[in-house]
Amino acid sequence: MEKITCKKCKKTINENDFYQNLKVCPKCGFHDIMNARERILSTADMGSFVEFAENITSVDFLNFYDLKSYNERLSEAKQKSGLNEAIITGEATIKGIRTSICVMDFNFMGGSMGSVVGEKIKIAVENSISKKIPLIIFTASGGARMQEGIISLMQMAKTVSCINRLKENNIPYFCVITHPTTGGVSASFATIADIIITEPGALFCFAGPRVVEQTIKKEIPQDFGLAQRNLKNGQVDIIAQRKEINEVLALLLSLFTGQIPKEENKI
Amino acid sequence: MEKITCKKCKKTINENDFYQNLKVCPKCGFHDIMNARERILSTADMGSFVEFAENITSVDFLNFYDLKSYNERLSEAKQKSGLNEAIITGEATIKGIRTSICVMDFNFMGGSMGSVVGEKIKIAVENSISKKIPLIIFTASGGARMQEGIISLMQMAKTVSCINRLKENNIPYFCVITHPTTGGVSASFATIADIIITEPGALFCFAGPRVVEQTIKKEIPQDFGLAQRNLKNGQVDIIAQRKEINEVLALLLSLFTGQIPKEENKI
Amino acid sequence: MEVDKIKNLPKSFLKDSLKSIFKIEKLKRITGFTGVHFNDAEKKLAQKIENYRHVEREALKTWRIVQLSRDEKRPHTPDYINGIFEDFIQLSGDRLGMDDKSIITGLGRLDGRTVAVIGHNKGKDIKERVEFNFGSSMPQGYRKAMRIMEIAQRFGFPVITFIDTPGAYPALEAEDSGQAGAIAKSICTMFSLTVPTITVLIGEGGSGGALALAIGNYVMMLENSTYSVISPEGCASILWRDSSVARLASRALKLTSRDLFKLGVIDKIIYEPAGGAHNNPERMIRIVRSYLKNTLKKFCSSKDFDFKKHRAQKYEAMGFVNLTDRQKV
Amino acid sequence: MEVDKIKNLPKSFLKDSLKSIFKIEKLKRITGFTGVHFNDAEKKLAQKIENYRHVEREALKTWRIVQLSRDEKRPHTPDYINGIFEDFIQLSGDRLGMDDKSIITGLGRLDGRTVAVIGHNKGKDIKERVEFNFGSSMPQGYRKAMRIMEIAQRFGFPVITFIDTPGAYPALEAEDSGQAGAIAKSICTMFSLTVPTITVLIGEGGSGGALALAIGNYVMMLENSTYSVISPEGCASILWRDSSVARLASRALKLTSRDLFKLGVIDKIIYEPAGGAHNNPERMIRIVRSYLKNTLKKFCSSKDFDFKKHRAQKYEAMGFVNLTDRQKV
Ligand SMILES: [Zn+2]
Ligand SMILES: [Zn+2]
Repeated sequence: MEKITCKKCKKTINENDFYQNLKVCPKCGFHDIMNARERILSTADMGSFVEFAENITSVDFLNFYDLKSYNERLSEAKQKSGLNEAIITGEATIKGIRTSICVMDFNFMGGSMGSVVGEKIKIAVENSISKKIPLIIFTASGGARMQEGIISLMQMAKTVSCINRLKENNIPYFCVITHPTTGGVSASFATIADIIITEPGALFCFAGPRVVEQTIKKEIPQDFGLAQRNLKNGQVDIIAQRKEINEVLALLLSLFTGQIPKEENKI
Repeated sequence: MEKITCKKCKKTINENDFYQNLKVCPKCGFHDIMNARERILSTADMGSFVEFAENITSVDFLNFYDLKSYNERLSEAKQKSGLNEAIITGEATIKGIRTSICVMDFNFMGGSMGSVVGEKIKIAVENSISKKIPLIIFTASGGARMQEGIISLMQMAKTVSCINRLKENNIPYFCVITHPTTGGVSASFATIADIIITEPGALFCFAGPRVVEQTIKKEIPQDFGLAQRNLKNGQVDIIAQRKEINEVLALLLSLFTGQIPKEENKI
Repeated sequence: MEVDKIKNLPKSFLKDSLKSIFKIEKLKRITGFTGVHFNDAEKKLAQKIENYRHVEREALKTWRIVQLSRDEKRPHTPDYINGIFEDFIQLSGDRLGMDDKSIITGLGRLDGRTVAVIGHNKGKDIKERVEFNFGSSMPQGYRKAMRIMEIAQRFGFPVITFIDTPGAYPALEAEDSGQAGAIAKSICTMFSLTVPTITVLIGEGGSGGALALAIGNYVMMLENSTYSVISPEGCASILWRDSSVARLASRALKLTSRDLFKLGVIDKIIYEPAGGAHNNPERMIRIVRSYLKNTLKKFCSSKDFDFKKHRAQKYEAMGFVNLTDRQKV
Repeated sequence: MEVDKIKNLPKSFLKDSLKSIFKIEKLKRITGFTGVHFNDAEKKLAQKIENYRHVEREALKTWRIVQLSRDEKRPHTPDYINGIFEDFIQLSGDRLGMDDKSIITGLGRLDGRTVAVIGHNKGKDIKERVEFNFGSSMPQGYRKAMRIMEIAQRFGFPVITFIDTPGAYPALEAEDSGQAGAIAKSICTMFSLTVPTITVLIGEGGSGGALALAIGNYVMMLENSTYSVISPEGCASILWRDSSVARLASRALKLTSRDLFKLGVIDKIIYEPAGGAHNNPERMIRIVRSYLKNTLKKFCSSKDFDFKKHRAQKYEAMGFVNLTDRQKV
């Protein structure tokens, strides 16, 4: 059996146990980052996920380059993540209840939000409005995609506008915060969800810990931006272990839609 | 010329100066309590005030007595204040702009809110809704009128419901906080005004200083519940000296109604 | 002791009058046996003391209810939530800076219908009680409640509230973050809802802190719960200037379920198992569940009923005034 | 230095390349005078360095605008308010626990019409600037702004915002009271308004802290103001891992009024008096006043225009994507 080392407690664990435990260390409970496909697999009913607009891709419209050009970074990100962008968008059932679902992937340029993320969230929102089904978004993002300059900032406006329309249509919207969710994503669609669920250990804040430390010129508390502190500060509704998230989402979907979850659809 | 002593700075001042200065000490700026008729006189255009429901009076429906019976206290209060109840309600113009106006009077049983205060606020609200004119309330109250038991608590619900209807009709509602405004009045119609103006030195809080001191078991700050602290804590919009209040109200009436104030109506 | 002052119940009246009663009883017996008669002042005094004894008996009865309503062994909001709702999920936070645990909020199912649930939480042990300020809420608690009310409004969930608080928390930080405004806004939010609201007073209904969550289309009150504009102790200390006469104040305030029903402030008294809810919590919870279920069913089947207007009319009609002179405006 | 890596602009590229430029210039002259020729790699390098010089010139130009946009002598929100609106009355407080003075809110009159005014306030002297966090707002500031937006909405007042902030305040207490949510909710509130909204970027338009108040039906930008997803310094430090190349970052980010107009993010560039707004603040304010007046007049005369829908459509159309493969859903 393959052995791996937990990134947090450094203990040796069986790779199988680790993956069967949804990438959570069975010894210390550390929630390792899940990629978008893994998340879909662990959340949606088996075979129920239909992806939308998977081939929509980013354009280097500013001819942006820093140490690398934007195009180069995009190619690298595609290779690293196996995705076309930092978000997967589609529709699925969770315990038989239909929902639109978006999952961000931190492996794609740090889950940064550019035009494609904005557009794909819009597509998901419109799907929810037209079919009157809830929306679930799993966030994981370092913030806006600087390589798209001001247009990445405008994605905050764009996504909030979409969610605002969703809300006016009384469509339920749940957000699951995964590690890390900061900057432009936390300051736009993530924080205006009807219900906010967070994984333990997920950093969820606007300004990152280092920036804050530089501003206040002293050490920040160890739990800065973490789930327990966010709960205490009234910023999230529920802290859910990864293995509970499917249950929690099914329950919320059920309460908000009045549909009864079906157990047989569980993976 | 009559001489009086300022209640705060203890300096000797001419009575005439004191009254011409709207009962504000010309030496230290102390705002003495104004009774309801004085307030109407200093706020409304000369001769413009029409009182509503002045003869509506309280009933001792609980047969309440403590050291004195409720009926005795009511008689004493009528004598002391020259009013039938702790509030005057009517309609007036301020610089020519029509408005409903209510003024509470601390001399009538500490400005406590019982059924009559609730009913007279309802009358003012309905006047504003039917005529589409703003509502101004000057508060001064120790809270609910205990002698009416639970029914005095229900006046909080009653007045808030009225203000809620006023708001749904998009009628402007301004509240002027005068010393003191606490308890049931501060926790009902006073704090849900569109604009909250406070006189300097006015105590404006929910629980009084002594109660808070007993709870937290240490001395409370000197400025507890006072205008500057309330401004800093985001609880009020504007601190206005008594002599500015007429101007401020006229300006607000003008901005909210689009009517232009007429100077000739000034007293 | 002068007759005319008796009705004013001076500070040490209780003790003095008990002594007097003893004397008068003696006098009466003397009368009966000896034919000795008393003058008018003496008779008036005797009558007043009789009245006072009645007052005192009533006060004691009321005071026992006050004590029952505060009993830590009574079932509390979490017990009702666990026993009444299926699939309850607790929601947290005001999104502004705090999760005030002295108010529990969440969604659950009753009889197959999704409802929003809000209730004061006094805490189950001393640790929790200290943490939750013994059920006295911060403004942030009411702001959390309003957030859940808004969710209920948007998704059409009826709102069920459980009231059990000594009153809003009178602390400096509570005042600084706008206690008065939070209560007022919570009341206002409840009036703005178009969904039905149902309130159950399960223990202490303390003043504005209780009212903030208690604007119900239907308000039920457990037999031994109380609902008052001020605590008897507070009232005694302000009006009598003597907190030791809290019993007298409790009677005067008319704060029991029977009083409130008579006054039209509540719609229903829910009777408790013999001796009080704490004697059979399971049964108490089952009884409350059944009333909630029936009320909910009735409300949910009356689709065209204007719950918002109903609340406004109901609460705006409350009050007793001498209307003979009321001018029409 | 290897040709292939130049485009990646390594950490010390600026210094290195300036040295190289010197060498290449020499080489060129040598070519001209001596007929000595260079190989392809050398030619490519020369060309890249030429390009780089162009980049560096552009970066300098942009950087000057960045500096101008931050100039303390530029007119700030209070100057515009004083110079533009009659009968301005400042309103304070979020009603939740704070009045954040880094955002000014109030009502005033422009051309006889009542408008709601919201703007960042950097402070006029060092004392104020420290007190107002140099125009970096706390969540409470945005909550105050939302309160005034709601008043505007209820009474039909158009909303005019002035943007001038380095960004939202990145402090612990700001995070603890929900900075991210406050910004998101402020944006959301602006989208929910049915009254017209007009935004003027007058100085620094720093990231989410600027955007929170900048959802305009009509967005105007002073010639030398900036609007950016991140400060050039922050961008340089993250992407180049070297905050000293902020100038390069400022160019790359496309944060000037001209860039933003080309990108369709703003509707209008307002040109400044020669040398910048600070050279003639009175004139600058008069110019802004005139544009605001005209825009307001236009908006107020188009009664049937759906300002809310317009904002949604405008901002939801922003973005550049490769749509060839977009599936229909
Ligand atoms: Zn581990
Ligand atoms: Zn004085």
